Amino acid sequence: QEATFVMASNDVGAPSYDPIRGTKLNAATSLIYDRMVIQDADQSFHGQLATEWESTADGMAWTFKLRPGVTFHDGEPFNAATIVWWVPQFAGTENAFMTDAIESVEVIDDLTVKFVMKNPDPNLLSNMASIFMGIPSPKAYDAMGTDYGVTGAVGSGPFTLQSFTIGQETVLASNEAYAWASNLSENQGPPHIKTLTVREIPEDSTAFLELRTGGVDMLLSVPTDFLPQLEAEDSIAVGTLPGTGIFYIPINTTVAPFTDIKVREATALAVNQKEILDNLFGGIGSEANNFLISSLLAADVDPALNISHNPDRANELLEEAGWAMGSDGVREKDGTRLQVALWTQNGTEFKRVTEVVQAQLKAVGIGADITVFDSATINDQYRKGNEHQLAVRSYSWANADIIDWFFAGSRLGYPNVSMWNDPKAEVLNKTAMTGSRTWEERVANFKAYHEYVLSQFVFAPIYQPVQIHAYSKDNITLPETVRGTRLQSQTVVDITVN
Amino acid sequence: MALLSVQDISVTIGKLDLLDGVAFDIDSGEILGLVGESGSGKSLTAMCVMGLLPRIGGTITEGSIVFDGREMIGLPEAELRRLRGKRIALISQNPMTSLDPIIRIGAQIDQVSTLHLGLSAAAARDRSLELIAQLRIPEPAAIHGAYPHQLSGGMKQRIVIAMALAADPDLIVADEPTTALDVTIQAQIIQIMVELVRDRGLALMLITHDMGVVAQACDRVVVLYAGRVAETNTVEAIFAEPRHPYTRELIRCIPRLGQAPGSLKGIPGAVPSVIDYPAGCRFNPRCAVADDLCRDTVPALERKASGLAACHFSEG
Amino acid sequence: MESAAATPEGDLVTITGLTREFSSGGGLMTPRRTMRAVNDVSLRVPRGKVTGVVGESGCGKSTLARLVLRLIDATAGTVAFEGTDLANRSPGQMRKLRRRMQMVFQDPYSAIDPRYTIRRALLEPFQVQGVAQTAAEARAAVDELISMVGLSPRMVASFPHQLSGGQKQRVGIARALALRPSFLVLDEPTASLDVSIQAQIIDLLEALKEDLGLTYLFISHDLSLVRYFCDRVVVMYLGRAMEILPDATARPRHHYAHALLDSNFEPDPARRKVITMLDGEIPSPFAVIPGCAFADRCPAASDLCRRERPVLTDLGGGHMIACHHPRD
Amino acid sequence: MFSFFLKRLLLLIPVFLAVSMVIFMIVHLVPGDPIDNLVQINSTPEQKAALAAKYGLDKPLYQQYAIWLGKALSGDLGDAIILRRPVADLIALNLPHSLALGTLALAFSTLVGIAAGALAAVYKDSLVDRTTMTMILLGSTVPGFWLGLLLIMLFAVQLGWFPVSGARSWDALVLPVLTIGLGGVALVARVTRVAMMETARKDFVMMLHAKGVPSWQIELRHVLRHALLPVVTILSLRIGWILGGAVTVEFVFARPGLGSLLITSLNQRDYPVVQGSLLMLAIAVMLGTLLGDIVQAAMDPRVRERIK
Amino acid sequence: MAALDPIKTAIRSPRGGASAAVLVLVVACAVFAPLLAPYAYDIQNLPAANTEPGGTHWMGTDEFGRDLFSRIIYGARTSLTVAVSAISISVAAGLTLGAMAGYFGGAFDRAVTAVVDLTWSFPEILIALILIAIIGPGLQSTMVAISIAYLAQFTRLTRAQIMALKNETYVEATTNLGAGHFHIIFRHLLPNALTPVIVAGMLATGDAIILEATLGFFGLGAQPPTPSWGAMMSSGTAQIFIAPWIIIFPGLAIAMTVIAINLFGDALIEALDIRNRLRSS
Ligand SMILES: Nc1ncnc2c1ncn2[C@@H]1O[C@H](COP(=O)(O)OP(=O)(O)OP(=O)(O)O)[C@@H](O)[C@H]1O
Ligand SMILES: Nc1ncnc2c1ncn2[C@@H]1O[C@H](COP(=O)(O)OP(=O)(O)OP(=O)(O)O)[C@@H](O)[C@H]1O
Ligand SMILES: [Mg+2]
Ligand SMILES: [Mg+2]
Repeated sequence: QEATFVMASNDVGAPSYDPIRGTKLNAATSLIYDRMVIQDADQSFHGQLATEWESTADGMAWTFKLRPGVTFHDGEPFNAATIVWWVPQFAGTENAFMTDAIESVEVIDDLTVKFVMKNPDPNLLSNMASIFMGIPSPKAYDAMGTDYGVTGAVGSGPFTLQSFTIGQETVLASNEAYAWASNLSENQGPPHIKTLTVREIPEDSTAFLELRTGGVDMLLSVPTDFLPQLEAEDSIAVGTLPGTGIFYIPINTTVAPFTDIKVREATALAVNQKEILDNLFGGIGSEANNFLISSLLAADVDPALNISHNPDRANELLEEAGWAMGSDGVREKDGTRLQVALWTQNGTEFKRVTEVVQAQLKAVGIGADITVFDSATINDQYRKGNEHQLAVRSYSWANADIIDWFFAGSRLGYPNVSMWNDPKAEVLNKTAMTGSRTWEERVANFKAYHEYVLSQFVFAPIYQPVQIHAYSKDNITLPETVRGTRLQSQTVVDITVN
Repeated sequence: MALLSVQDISVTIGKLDLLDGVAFDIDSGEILGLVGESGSGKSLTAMCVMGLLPRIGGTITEGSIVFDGREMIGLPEAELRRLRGKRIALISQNPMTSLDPIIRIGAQIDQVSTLHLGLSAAAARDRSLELIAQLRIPEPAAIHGAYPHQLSGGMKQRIVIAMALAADPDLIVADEPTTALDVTIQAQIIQIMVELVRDRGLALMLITHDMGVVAQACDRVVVLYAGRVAETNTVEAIFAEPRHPYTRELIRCIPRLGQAPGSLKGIPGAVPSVIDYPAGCRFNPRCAVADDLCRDTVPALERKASGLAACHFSEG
Repeated sequence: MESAAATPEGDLVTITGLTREFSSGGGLMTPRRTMRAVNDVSLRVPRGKVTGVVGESGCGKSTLARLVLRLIDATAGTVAFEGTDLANRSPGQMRKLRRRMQMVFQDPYSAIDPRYTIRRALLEPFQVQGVAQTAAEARAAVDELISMVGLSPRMVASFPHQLSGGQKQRVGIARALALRPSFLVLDEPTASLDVSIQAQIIDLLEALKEDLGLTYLFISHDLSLVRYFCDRVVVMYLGRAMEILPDATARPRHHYAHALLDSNFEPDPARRKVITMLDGEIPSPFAVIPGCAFADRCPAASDLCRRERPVLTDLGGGHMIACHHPRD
Repeated sequence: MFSFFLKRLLLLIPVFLAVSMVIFMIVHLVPGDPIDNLVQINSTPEQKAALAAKYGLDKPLYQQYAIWLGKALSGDLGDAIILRRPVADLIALNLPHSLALGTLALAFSTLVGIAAGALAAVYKDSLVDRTTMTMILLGSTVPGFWLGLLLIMLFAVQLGWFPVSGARSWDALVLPVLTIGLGGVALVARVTRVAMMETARKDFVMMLHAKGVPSWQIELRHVLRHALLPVVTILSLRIGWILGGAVTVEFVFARPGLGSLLITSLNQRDYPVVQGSLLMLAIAVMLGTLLGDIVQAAMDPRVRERIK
Repeated sequence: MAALDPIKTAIRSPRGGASAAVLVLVVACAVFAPLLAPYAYDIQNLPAANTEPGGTHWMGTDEFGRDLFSRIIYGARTSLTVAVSAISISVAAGLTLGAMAGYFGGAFDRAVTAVVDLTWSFPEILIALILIAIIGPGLQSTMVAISIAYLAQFTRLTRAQIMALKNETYVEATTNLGAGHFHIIFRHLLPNALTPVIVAGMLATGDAIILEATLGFFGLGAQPPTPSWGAMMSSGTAQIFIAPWIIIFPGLAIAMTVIAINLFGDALIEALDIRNRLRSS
């Protein structure tokens, strides 16, 4: 009962399995750690280590009932004391924002905890479902110190960590004591796979060939390009999950010509989302018309504010802004050409989208020069603030607070690549981030914030991908439907080896 | 019958006709000098005799080379190999480069006797040590184990001679064996060689451009000029009454002790190069007595008194 | 010893105690070793005469030539040209002075830049010395030089590789003469040439000497050639002057000089002789020899020779010898 | 002779110092303040200062260098920033893979290259020569990433002889070794061929023929042996290539190795790792040339003489 | 002119002639790309993406429906420009450094030699990747990186040449005429050292084309939509299974050019008889 999976190529090189301090965690993390709650594709929450939860009406306190009988891989019990130890660990780490709103944790009884809030945070559950909220064994965590996650990792999840070779592979063994799967899984006991190797393969072609030759059993994530090949193979099955991210173009609002909102709007309208969807992604996934993935309620904005391809309007706007069409198809104004920098990062999908965008911009008279950076350099470059104009980027995040991350005035340069610092937006941001008491309120506030962001054309939406996984039908069997927002532990425990 | 008889051989390399009708004989116990200016074809002749001409891309187009009654031209390479080193040995021009620099001296001498005499390693070694001693090299055993770079030029040349003698050959071809050496060393080497050849009754073909060496060492002389034999005769005759104007001039060019200042005059003009050999006698442009006949007709190598000369004007 | 103080008026160049050391190694691969290529040589070069230097390969002849022309600097000792020490000349003065002293090299094949035509090579001296010439002057200069050495002016368009060795050596001589020097160092100018060509070149050099009133320092390893061509002969061995013969006919008294002369095969089959072979080899130039450098190979060597270095002493009439036991 | 190598080692010290200085400086040459590259997005100046102090970035450069070098010499290459473990451990993890891949690829290209070069030299200017050399040349014109994929498709996918990727078994080494090895074959073959042809022109080879030694013996025992000398020199200078040059191949075959460690950490701005692995490579390169010298000395008595 | 003779000789040999023809063709493509290419290199036609080679598109189309044949022709321009300019910079710098080190020797020489020896033994790809990390991506930086990566080679070669030439008799002869350093270096040493360095440069151009392709694999080098053979190959890897021609044709173009450069270089080396001098580094 052995199986080998390949993680997504952009998960390659994740340095540790430390959910508290880690900033990059790979897909195997969810197999080692359980979270309080997990989320299904429909954004609904399901208990994992918590069985029940409720918040007060003012949102200033949350009570969680913990699952009894849970033990960590090292035999330590999971209980209220664990949570009391766990939450403060985040302070001072890069992941601190996850628990920022929690003032303190109080023990009600051995299996009940209460979070006392600094301010209402309707997003707390969503945070609790994040992969960074996998709960480690306090004893192991304290004992290993900075080595934690590197030389060892102890959670309560369905698999125990056997070995971790960074950049290469992680070997996991089934946790035979496991009996606390969420209701997203059929198998409530230990996983069927007894030894699971999760490999890291940076080259997608290589990973595909591994699957084809049976060298591995499943690719947890496949670039859309490979879909035609995968579907052509009899022995390979392909599954998709709704996407968790968006491809978009942040527009640097502080650099001419994009200080002019008309030029920004024209740029956004020049992007032909359908063309990209159909031709680059074979129609898989969907057009993006605003900043949030469509499963989020805050994505449901006033249709008039959604941004979609409208070249006529784009041309009109540019004319209005004084940019007249030049002889070589690039517009001009006062002797300046409408030639802008278009940055992108290394990776087939990025480069492809960018090249098509370049052609689409050209169609309305905007010339763009592409520069391809590696993903580390590009962030350094954004930080400089005034060297970039347009860029093709993507994010993966299933929560509306991503708008805050990318557009808050406090994060100019990077991650606020749009360099957008608008007083009205700051007010809306504050309200959305800290001023909501309930989930509904939060949705409404974020929607308002989102709508304002859209109205200012500080970015151009492009595409909303889906998640694709592929596996060898001969070797393994997946459950009928794959539950959850991603292919994670709740599905893996159900996988059987043929 | 001469031990080696070279009969009218002509040699080409690529499109160049480098030798034209070269002929001479060598008997056992005889030292034959082959003289001529640089480029006259001395080394090529040696290559022909060694059967090594194909190695430098040359072919013998005419003539024959009879060694010990056997025609060498057309002999298969394997046969030639059995002759080479065993019955005909070579002493090359430059001792500095004639030895494999990364193999011990001894092994290089031993190689010949194991190969041709079928000696065991130990027997070959003994034989080599003996030869080294015969050549008056001190401490043969140490030299046997030394590498070429540890020896001086003169010693190396003696080692090359030892190598040539290792399989008891009948004919040794020595191509300018001393030009790379200092005068005092040169004298040693020539002397040693002459003694050895006389003692063993070998035939030696001694190639040189030094008329002094010829005068001191050779019995008979072949004078080459521009790929042809100008004259052959006994050494005494060559010096006393040269038949060919070139030989005459050549001897006149050697500075001698007590010669009057201002009396040394060269042969006017330059040695013609292969690509533009003149028609007729190849010496005609530099010859004081040349006439139209010399410019048109190639003089045949004819018997003139005790030797042969290729000149329209030399009287028989 | 010839001392600098005693320099007669007739000496163009006076060399005193000239020494040059070379070090090799001391890099990554080898230990540092020092040798004296020229060791305490004193010598006069009389005006209008040919002074010959002979010796076997590596005895320091070329090094001596370079030192005399200050192409390399001496470790010790002086070279005085027309009475002034060359070492005191500034680089600029030295460059000017080079017009007066030129050299003909041993190897005509590499003495001319293969990329230069003969014309360009012949004009280079003027160019280097900053002599301005019109096109016509340049042509005239080249024509004159080329005819002076007996070559056809048609040849000036050729590249060196199109010429024979003898022709190249003539070009080398023409080039050395371009700046009208008074002193010419000839470093084995015929060593790579055939005898028939060697004789031509020697003939030419003799003629030029007469016509232009040149002074020669003539270097060779061929004692019979040197004795034919030179007025005085210096015999060198391992960087030292062993004997100075005052005229070409003088009989060598030094054992080495004698052996050198004796090793020369006489071109006469009627006078065959058994050579008195020298034993042994030339010692390594790196070896430190306290006594006479020739002692190991000398038939007359005594303990004294090995212990104490004989100094060059005058036997009378300018015949000098560094030997404890000269031949009679 | 031993003292010679000791001396060689000592003489490498200044070179090593110069190189380590360059390597150290790389961090400061890369755009962006190293602290900015270290810190989290929303750090306060105090946090930055604390981090700078932790990594010693607040000290003057020469002090930083001295500290860094001092530690490096005692085997402490510091801790990786992103990868959060001792750089020495990371190198220890990757080096064996690089060594295995490198030595095997080296052995492959040496053996095949020498064989092919010798074949071409012996049959020089014949059809054998032309075909061999052109084929080898063809092999070296294919970029590594593409050659790797081609080999995977042929030997792993079509024939199924070897695993596609990974570093889990010995047979997984075959294709990467071939990929790198084939690239190196051309170099070795060319050097061998030319060196053999040059040696064949030497006087002593003619002398061997004159001694009546059979041709094959001359080619193999004498000519080839000489040709190996330049091959050794070239190869010893290639140690750097062998350990660090396999980047693309490591990516394609999803293998660990010093090259990809270096590039990944360079991309992640994980400077201690960059410095550590470069230093490692530099040391390997120096030891490689030293090793080359030793082999040269073993093969060539003239070299032995010079270094006595 | 005499300088052209070896080139003529090289062209006359069968392999030399064939490879010269290929090179002329490639250079012609680079120079006359706008005339030769049937389509513009950047006109996308997404619905026609990944079309197989055929009548309208001789080499098929790429993932954006751009004509591959036209891109190969324009790609010659980029690839050659990058390789040739990088190597030219490298050769020029190498000549200067090498000549100074070789002629003047001393501490400067030792320093140059140490650095050069060390960089020479590092893989070019690493040097280029590190340099690009330092100076940032883009075509220019790629060129600079490639040129620095190869600098050591030419410096070594020039230095070795100069060291050997320095001892030639004609140099001494010229010094003896009263010539200064400048005259010696520029009139005698460099002109004579040039040939092998230029031939080595030419051979390195082949390697530079491959290096550019490899940098393309890491997403560095020519920026889209500018076609370069290397970039085309690297973006083609993703299509390898459905549209292999996207990677095959540029691969062939690279292989053909590099082989031609090598064969012609070999023919030139033979014609110039400089094998030994090339080895001296
Ligand atoms: N492999 C070759 N290819 C073409 N020409 C050759 C070859 N070998 C020799 N020659 C030419 O043949 C002629 C005779 O050469 P050879 O070597 O026999 O002269 P040599 O008399 O030995 O001269 P030297 O005294 O210089 O050794 C020369 O003109 C030479 O250039
Ligand atoms: N630049 C140099 N560096 C080191 N050693 C040198 C140098 N020039 C000459 N020597 C050494 O000095 C000694 C004398 O050399 P020199 O060239 O003066 O001899 P030579 O008498 O001219 O010999 P040849 O007859 O061979 O030309 C030789 O041992 C030589 O190796
Ligand atoms: Mg010869
Ligand atoms: Mg000399």
